[in-house]
Amino acid sequence: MTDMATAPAYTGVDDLRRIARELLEAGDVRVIIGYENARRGARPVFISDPAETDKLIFDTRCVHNLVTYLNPRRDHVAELGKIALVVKGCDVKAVAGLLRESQVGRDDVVLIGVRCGGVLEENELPAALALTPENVAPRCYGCDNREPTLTDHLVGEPQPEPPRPVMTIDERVAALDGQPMEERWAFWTEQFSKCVRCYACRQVCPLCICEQCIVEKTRPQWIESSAHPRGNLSWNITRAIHLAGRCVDCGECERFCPVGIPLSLLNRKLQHIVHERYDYTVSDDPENAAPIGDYRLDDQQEFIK
Amino acid sequence: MNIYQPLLTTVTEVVDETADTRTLRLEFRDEAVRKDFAFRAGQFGEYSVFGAGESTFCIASSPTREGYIECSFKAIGKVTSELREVNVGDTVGFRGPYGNWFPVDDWKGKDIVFVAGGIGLAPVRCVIWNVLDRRDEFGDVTIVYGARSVEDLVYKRELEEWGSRSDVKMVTTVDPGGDTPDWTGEVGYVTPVVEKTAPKADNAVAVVCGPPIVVKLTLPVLEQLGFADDAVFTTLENRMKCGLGKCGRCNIGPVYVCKDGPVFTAAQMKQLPPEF
Amino acid sequence: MSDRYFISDSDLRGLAADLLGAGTDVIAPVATDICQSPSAIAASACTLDHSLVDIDYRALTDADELDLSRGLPQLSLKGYFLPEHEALCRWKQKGITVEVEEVPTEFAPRVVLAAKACDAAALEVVDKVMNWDYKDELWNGRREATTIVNLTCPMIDDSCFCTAVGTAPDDVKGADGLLTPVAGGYVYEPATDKGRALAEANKARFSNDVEADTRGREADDERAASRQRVAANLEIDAESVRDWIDTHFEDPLLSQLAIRCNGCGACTSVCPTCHCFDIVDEQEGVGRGTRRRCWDTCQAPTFTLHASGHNPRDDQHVRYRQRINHKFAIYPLKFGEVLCTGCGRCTRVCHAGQDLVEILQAIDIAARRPGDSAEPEEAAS
Amino acid sequence: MTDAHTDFEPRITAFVCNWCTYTGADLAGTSRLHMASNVRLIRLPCTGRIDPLFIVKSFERGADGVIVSGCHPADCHYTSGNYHARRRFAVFHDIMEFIGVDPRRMTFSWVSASEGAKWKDVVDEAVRNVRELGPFEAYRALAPEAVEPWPAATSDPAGEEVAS
Repeated sequence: MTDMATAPAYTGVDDLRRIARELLEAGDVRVIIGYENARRGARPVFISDPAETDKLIFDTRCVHNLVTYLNPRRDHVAELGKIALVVKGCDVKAVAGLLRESQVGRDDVVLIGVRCGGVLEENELPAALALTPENVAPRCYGCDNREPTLTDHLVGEPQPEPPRPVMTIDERVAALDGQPMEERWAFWTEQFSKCVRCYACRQVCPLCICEQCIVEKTRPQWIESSAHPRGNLSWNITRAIHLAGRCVDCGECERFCPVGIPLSLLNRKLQHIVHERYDYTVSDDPENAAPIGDYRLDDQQEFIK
Repeated sequence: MNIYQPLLTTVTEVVDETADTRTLRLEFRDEAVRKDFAFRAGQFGEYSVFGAGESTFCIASSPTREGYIECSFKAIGKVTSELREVNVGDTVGFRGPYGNWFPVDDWKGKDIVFVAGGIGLAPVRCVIWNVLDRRDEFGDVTIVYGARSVEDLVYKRELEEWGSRSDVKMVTTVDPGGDTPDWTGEVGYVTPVVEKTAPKADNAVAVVCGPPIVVKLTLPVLEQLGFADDAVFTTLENRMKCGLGKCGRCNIGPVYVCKDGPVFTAAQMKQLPPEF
Repeated sequence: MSDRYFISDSDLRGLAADLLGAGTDVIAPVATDICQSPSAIAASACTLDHSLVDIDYRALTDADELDLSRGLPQLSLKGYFLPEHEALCRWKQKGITVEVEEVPTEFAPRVVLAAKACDAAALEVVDKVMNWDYKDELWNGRREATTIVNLTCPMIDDSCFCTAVGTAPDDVKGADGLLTPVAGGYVYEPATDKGRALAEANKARFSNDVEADTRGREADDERAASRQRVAANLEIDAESVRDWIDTHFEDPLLSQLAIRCNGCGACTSVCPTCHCFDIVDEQEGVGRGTRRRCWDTCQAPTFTLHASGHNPRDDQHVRYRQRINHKFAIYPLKFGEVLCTGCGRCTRVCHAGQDLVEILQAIDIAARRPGDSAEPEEAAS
Repeated sequence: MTDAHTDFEPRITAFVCNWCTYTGADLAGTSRLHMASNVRLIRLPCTGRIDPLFIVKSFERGADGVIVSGCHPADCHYTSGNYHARRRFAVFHDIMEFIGVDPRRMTFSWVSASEGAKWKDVVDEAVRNVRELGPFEAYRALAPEAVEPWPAATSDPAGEEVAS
């Protein structure tokens, strides 16, 4: 990273803290899930005491998609009571996904939106850095939800557009697509062979909401649970296609992957596929039906004999 | 042969206990193993169907009956469903015996009360036969067994046999519903029947097995009847994989059910953290 | 302290080359990264800028791959002793009967160079559970076949805390010898017969010329300095932590500390001491298959799920408590050792911010407040 | 390319819908149409029931190619199963290609109950394609152990090595 300038303070933080405090004081919600500054950088924080709302921060290190805590599988979070969630434009799309799939009710959660100008690739930094092409999360480039509409509150001033990363995800997908088939196979099987099957990708995904994941089904055992390349390929393909048209590109799966599998390339490719075939772009409009589970009589079928 | 490799057994008998519970009799394929295999009442093993995997149950036959072992299981999981498909002559893998046992030898001269619910009779059956095969070493034997319905009673032939013996007090209880109007045994949950049967606690031990709720409700009743905590025995079940104290999933706090159990006294149970 | 050798930079590489030449597997830190991977297209498709260079223990194919200049390997040495998956036996259907084939429990000798002390120490800790009653031949076979040489660790970052859990960056626990960097090379101190045999068998690479007042002192100073650096990160009283956890099973502090946890198993996968496993049957084509053991994680709900649907650990903070409990109370009570060597990987891979350093500090503070387990203060850092 | 694999008999799994393709395949048989014998048919109620994982599993277990076939659009016995399948397989087809699986190993077709001749063409073409591509060694190489080949297509299906 060449430019290590710190980012200017986020102007909406006071509003963020005030709204959070008011929500707790009024008893509208029982817990605020936002970001705090900790030993290793920014991280999620759960605040139920109005006096503690001053812990809340927002800056370029606030990478996490906190919508994952809304997931109905999180019993221990649900026990805390009604939640107010701090969300960026990208995160809100995941809330829309949960609404679309009837996993939460709109009244079950208060959304405190933050106007975001892009985030860093990593949160574990002592201070927020100004974004540069080298350090910006590549997914932020071309963000189409910088003025979220689904939120209950929206704080912060309009932010500048995130910088273009050294290489965009689209360019990387295109680079892969331009390679011969055998090269792509070699690339992906090598990547998947690193997988240790911790399922961090699934656990942090705000939209992996199945009561029982296919990988846990044993009758029959569809996906082998040993971390060998064969089982890993099945798992990674399945995870990806189960999110086709649902993935909101928050990048959490890739960020949490302890062995660095570039999952965002797969996710982005799937976004291209559903866009090209079904003209679908994931948005924060819960009424916009997801492409898988829907159909048109005249869908493309050039691959079918 | 490493510790995870199963011994091979051949299925020699299949008995349907209820609509979903089945007993298999298994004979070790290797003659030396068949001769030397020994276990004690309460121990368990890892039974496997090749291609499906391993599942944990107690050895349901008595150590006094040599040459074979038996297991009883309900077909509800991956392995048990496959195990239900095996026929006489098929191969089943077995690792064991593992875990501790009921200290039957320490009970000489004492009265013994058995309380079991549903398929929980399997581990108890092993002890019952162990005791009955050495009948004159023990005092009074009382068996209180309950199941949801007459249909759900397991080991029906043996229940009859025990019931007809003069040296065993056998009490069976079910909720007969309307389907079995000629039911002559007790009616209702097993716990009040234990209370009603009121075995005397003096110089006696009790063995309680069944679904967690049966164990949970019966222990206080036995305490009321005067049984000391260290005279009441039960077996705990937790999900297990290795059975050898390595794979790390069966522990309740510092207690490894596969090694420190599966047999525990009520006194030991009271020491366990509430996580089972 | 009795015998010390000097080995130069080039001789260390030469030693790796000699071993490889003799057909011995050499496992050592190697720079890995999708941008340097053998597949030609990786460079153009690399997305993870922040992980451009990573390091991992790999079997060397060439002595030049040995990379001692970087930080902590992504995964610990665990996988070389308890592989992510390994065959326990193989079976084949023959008509209605089945034949079972054994797997070997003897392994070819191999050498680990430049292991981190935390990773080697973890092996000795896990030895206990692998041998407390039944002996795990697969684990033991690999342990016996392996000579491990540590490299004194300069400390990775402020999430290192080996000194707080009974080991040290220059420890030889679980290892057979120790290299400590000095000017121009390393001081090598064997700790076991295996470690001495390595130096004896490769005499040409080692020299006995280690003067106590120069190179020897340099090595001693380096070791002491690195111990001091790590000790500044975290100091706890492991015994009172153990006793507190053991006696505060339902203390709300533990569930409060688990609140961010997503329940992914990343921490257990990267942990050098987490050894829990699953046993599964997998088919290889038709009528044939392998019984395998593979890594499992206590953070998954299915880990303890009964067939009946009952789950003794049905909530994420209960599963998190199990992990803390197993490491800092259950294992010490049962085996006399903390099931943690302070490598800090769990903290580094947890992007949700579950921070073991902070958690241990919080428990340590609670444990020092006698007879009280009320509202915990977040530990000051 | 073709010459290199003349000895190779591809193993192909076909997942077909009960109402159209299965009946169509039956018609091909009763019509005595001569076609390649490399295909093992698995009958399912509807293409909508066919999970992409079936295809992955087939490759795992040693298949060299897969056919998925069902009712033409507008003919689904359950009204819309094939429309759902069409989207699902379009996505699967594209992502598998991205991962580097030659799409010629995966044949998708609509074959109605009256199209015995089309079924023959689909099968022959699939077998020809896979024969050209050769055995799917790249997939089998992912296996931790060598994968036992299926019994040859011509052998007695009740061969004693086959698991029940």
